[in-house]
Amino acid sequence: MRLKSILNTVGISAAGTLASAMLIGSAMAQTQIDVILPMTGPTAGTGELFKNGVDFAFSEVNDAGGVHGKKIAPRILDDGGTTQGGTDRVRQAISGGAKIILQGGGSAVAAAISADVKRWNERNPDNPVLLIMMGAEAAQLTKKDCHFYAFRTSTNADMRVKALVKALSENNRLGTKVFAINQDYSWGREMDAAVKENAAPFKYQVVGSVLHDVSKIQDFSPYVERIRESGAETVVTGNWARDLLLLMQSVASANLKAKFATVFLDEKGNIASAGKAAIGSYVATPFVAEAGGAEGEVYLKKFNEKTGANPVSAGNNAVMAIRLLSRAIAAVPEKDMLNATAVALALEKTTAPWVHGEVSIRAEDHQLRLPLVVGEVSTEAKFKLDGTDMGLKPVKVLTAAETEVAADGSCQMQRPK
Amino acid sequence: MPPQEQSPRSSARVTVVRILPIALVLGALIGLPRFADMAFLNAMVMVCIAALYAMGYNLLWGQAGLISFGHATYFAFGASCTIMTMAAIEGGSSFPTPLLPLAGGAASFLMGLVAGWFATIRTGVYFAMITVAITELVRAIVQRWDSMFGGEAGITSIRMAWGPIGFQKLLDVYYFTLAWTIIGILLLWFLQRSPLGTVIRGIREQEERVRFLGYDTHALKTLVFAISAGVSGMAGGLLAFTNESTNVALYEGAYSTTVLINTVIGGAGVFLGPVVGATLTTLFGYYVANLTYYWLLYMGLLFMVIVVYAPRGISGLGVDAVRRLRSGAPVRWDLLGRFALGWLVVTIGAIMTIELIGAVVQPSYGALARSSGVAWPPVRVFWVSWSPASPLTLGGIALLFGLGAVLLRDTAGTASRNVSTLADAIAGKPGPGV
Amino acid sequence: MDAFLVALLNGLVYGLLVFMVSAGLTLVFGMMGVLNFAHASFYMLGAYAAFLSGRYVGFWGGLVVATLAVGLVGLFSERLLLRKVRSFGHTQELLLTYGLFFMIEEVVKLLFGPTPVAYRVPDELRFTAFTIGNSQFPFFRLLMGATALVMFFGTFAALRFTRIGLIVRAAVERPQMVSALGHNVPIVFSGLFAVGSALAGLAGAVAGMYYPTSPAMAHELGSIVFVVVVIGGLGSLNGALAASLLIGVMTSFAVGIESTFGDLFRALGLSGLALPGLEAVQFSSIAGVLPYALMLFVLLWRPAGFAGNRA
Amino acid sequence: MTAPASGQGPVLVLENVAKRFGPIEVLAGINLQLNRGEKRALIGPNGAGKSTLFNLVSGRFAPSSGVIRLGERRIDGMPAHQLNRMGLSRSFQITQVFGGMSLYENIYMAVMSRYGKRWSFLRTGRVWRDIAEQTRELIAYAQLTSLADRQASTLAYSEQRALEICMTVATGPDLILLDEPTSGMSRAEAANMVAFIGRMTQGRTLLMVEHDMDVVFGLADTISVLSQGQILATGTPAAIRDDTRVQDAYLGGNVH
Repeated sequence: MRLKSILNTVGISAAGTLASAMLIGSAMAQTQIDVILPMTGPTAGTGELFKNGVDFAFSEVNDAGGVHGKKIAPRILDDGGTTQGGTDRVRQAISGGAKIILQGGGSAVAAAISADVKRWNERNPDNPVLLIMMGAEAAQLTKKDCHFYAFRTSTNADMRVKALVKALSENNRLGTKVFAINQDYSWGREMDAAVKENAAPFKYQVVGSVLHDVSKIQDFSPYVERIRESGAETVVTGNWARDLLLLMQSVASANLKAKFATVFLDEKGNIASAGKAAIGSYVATPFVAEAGGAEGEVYLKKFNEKTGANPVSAGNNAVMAIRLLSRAIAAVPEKDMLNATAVALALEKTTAPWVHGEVSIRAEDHQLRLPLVVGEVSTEAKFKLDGTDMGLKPVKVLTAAETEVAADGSCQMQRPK
Repeated sequence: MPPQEQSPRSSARVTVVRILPIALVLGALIGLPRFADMAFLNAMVMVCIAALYAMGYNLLWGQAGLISFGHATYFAFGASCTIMTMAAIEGGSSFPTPLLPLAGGAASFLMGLVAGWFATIRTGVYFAMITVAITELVRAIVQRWDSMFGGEAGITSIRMAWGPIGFQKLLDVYYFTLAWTIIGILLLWFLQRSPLGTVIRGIREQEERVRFLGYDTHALKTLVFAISAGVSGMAGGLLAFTNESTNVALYEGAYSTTVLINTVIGGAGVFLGPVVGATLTTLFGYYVANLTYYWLLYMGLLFMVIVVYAPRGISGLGVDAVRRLRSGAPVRWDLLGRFALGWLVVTIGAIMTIELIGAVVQPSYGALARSSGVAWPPVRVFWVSWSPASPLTLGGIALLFGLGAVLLRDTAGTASRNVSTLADAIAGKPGPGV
Repeated sequence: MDAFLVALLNGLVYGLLVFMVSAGLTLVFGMMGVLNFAHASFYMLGAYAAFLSGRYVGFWGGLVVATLAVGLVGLFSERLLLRKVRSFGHTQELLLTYGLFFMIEEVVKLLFGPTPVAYRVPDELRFTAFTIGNSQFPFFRLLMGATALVMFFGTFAALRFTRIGLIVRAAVERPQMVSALGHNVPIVFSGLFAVGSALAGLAGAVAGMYYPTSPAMAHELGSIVFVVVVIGGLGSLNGALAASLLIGVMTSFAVGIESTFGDLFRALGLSGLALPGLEAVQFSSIAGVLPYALMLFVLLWRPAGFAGNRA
Repeated sequence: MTAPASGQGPVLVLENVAKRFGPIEVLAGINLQLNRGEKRALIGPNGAGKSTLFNLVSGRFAPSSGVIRLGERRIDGMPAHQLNRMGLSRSFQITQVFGGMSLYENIYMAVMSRYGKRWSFLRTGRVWRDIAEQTRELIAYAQLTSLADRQASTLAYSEQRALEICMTVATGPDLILLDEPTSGMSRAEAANMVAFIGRMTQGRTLLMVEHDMDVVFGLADTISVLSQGQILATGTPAAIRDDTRVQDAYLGGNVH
């Protein structure tokens, strides 16, 4: 009996060792498109959104026969949501032969990766690498820190705020008193500045602005009292995750009547966690199914079938990025399909279809032009989110031209000769 | 143990026994770039940095008996100051590039003098809490002081050539990092062997006695804290040098946690223990993270197993084993073999369980089930497709755990029995049941 | 005046929440000398347990189930793990709880994913308790505060008026003496650890409906409760209450301060010394780190904490 | 062995020293004087304040009022390391040696401090030869040479106590405080210890707290009796033995 069990164990362990060796071997195999996402760590929730978008978009490309007749199977690398992880993964990707890197997740990691790619390209002009940042919203990435091989397929604070206040003021829902509450780091500060900048054109008064510690505040009630005292009708916030949820909870529980204009409310789990507190809040987002008509419904359904999740928030930016990329690759000759310079030049000219209108890249600073939808959280929405009875009811669809904020000329990129 | 106490012959033998493995490892490290691709070379750079950081950290814990939960501050501050110096070099300063880590080390040393003076007023848990408080306060300031520390986008610079050395290739960076890591470790080694090192160990054992021997222990502990911070800062400086950028995320808790975990896994009680831990966990994180999303869970499990079953860490096990072999007592190979086999079986069972659960709870798994019409679509683990709900799979996992329990019954100790460690098995002590 | 009152009330309720989580920790710390890093993880487990069971047994039932379940988890953690490393000293115990903290978060991520789950205030509890000026004070915030107070008086009474309480108090003061008196200290330890964990579980079940129930929950409250225990003083329930309330009120008021570092430098006549780029930082933006500053101050000025008499 | 520093006047003086813990007055107006070379034992019933007095002198507490002088200098409230550098050394009731080090290293550390080498990173220069020599001489004088390489934690209890006395003497103090040096020892061991302490502290000033009367009468040349926070009597062993007040308060006439 004992001998038998020991033999058994030996067999299993030998198989296990072999299997793990194979596993490692295959992971080291060469791939040419790598996707760096935060699959673990504090921002793993965002990573999941991106992964859904990536999975869906590549299946879309491959189901249609691939690019130049080749199917694309990207490798997903986990950066753990840290800048060090990002830097390590870039080196792993380049070392593994990647020519095109897609990155999803926070601005800090994107900034690190973008700088790494820039330096690599400067030191290895014969072997450049292309980077597409699918979700980083920090302004500098397409301003001072822009470079030729870096593309950004998400919005930034200026665009989000402009879309929010434009849609709300044109529908007479903004009011004249606006309060800005944001996290005290670059993104929050950019939101804060954008709210102040748009005051004159959209005829509102900023009655208060607060920057608070990121992910440290346990109780937002004191801030809610400040909002109440200011008499604000609309509160604009770029907060995400718990800083957003706690803020909305505090406002709802204090029965404050101010409406919320937000950026990240539609990320997974938020509406479910906020519950009734979310009702009446606005969000400017790339996709609201109800606003897309039949096409929106089809996209929603297909996305759901592939990933088991709804296409929300940043997941859609991943789809846009990959649609643009696959078209750009298709536009270059097959021998150049992994030539970063050729693909980058093609990307600058590419447009891709999107549910609410076309998306394209602005050649000047490689910022995405995209339509945005401002939606209101409501129980009357046609498509529900997060397994709740709430969803996004469209207030207004803004075209790419309407959401665009002109480049300020701070991007000075060195173009290849 | 002053050197003159040993007879020349035994000390020569000790030297050979000690020097030989170190020389072999060094040779391997120097020759390594011939066989490594860029990713692996980068991994080894990270290993060096993590090793130096952990060694600096362990000066405080292993030597002075003080556990810091906020060492990231000194690591990060060293990195920040190094990148600022790099930027200055870029701007025309004549600071020699090869000495950059010293800039970080010196800055962190000074900061460590101040922080250490406060922290070492207390010991034990209170010391740990002060280190946490200082870290939080520094983090709060640094995060808001963008003009100085560059905010979360950070500061970037570029390595400037120095004389014939270009520092542009990762290869240069590897040798540079390796050299400084060895210098740092040698420094710590001499410190440990120095009279001061003896006093520091005395403080760990009987602080009051040391005071009554006329030593100002608070001042000494402040110095030790500052040296530890300085070495950590040097490691941070190497990171800044390698990445050519820093940002305020370095000041966050993750970097305090990693170094603690590295030290525990490697073993705080053996001089080079932290190096072992740093090597293992860095490579684990570097490669396994791309294979499974649950690598942090595996890391946590490893940490727990070490804490419970090998309190002196991996290097502690090694040292015990060597001591045991030297003493000439017989090794219980049967026990050891059973033990190893038992752990292997349990590990495989645990990996199977975690990977299967992890795959099944994904929303995309549900979508797959709906689209394929199969209630439990197969999941690939260990390169084999398993049907998660089939009796074969579940029975197999149960069998693994059952087998593991039988094999480890007498060696690992169960809930009701006293702890017995792997070291006991190596040492040939039978478990309570044998 | 209304604003002041509201800020005060908010601060007190938040302080009471912090106290709920710290109560068990301070007892365990006082008696066993272990600063249980995993305590806040038990708080998180409480929220998840209430979320899971609430579907079947309702909100109030969920509170009970969470308390009991987390108490059991605590009991097993003590008996199966903590006890094994006790002979290696407090450092090893601290490391073990540190590992537990790490593990519990990862296991919860494995099972429930990284994003928050839909555990929230039941609709029937969403009503206004009373109104101050323009501000309406919601009932469930009151409920959170009340739970904390019940917890405080209950624990206080149990410690003061029962035989077990006497032993526990004695053990906090002089652990070796109690075992010398023939009491089974290991069983008292296990029991106390289980009760401490159960209190954290209840706190999590109550607070989780207000705070997002996510794997990050433990992390968010974790260090604050250590701060409370250290400031309050070893093993002192009263000290923990005082420290919690102080921290709650202090943070609540700090948020309202609009002055900047620059103002401080100028007020001190040090405007020349003002560090560039730092003077525009508002004090309110660093409200989150005030507790740490307070802890540092207390540790250096009165090392044993508010109510502690043993360093 | 170097001879203790010579000087004039008393080594230790306590003037009107009082110590209160909250409302409780543990010591009330203690006056005490130790002359050079004197060996004084402090005795008294439990709770008389012996430990408190001891801790005041050795710097663990600061007195509530009064003055403590070591030689010419005031030492009340001074931190331990400074006290030691000024020539005061003490042993502990619960043995405090460095268990992880060899006996040699234990004493080496004490001698290092005496030579002022408290911050040394390097071991260069003549002074280190002197330190090693001093250490070996002291170990030889204490007749512990055979144990020099043994790790301290592996020594027998009485050997550890001997080591501690040796360390206490090794910093070259003017005044040695011994806190129950024979506690926990058998009668035979205690007798050996008395001889050992006598040899090690030859020519030095000694203040000790001790319960064992055999030890007290074996080591001390004068005795102070402490009762209820005050010095009841001071004198030679014979005088104390015959003092009826002491017998009433403490000895209960049971002295042989």
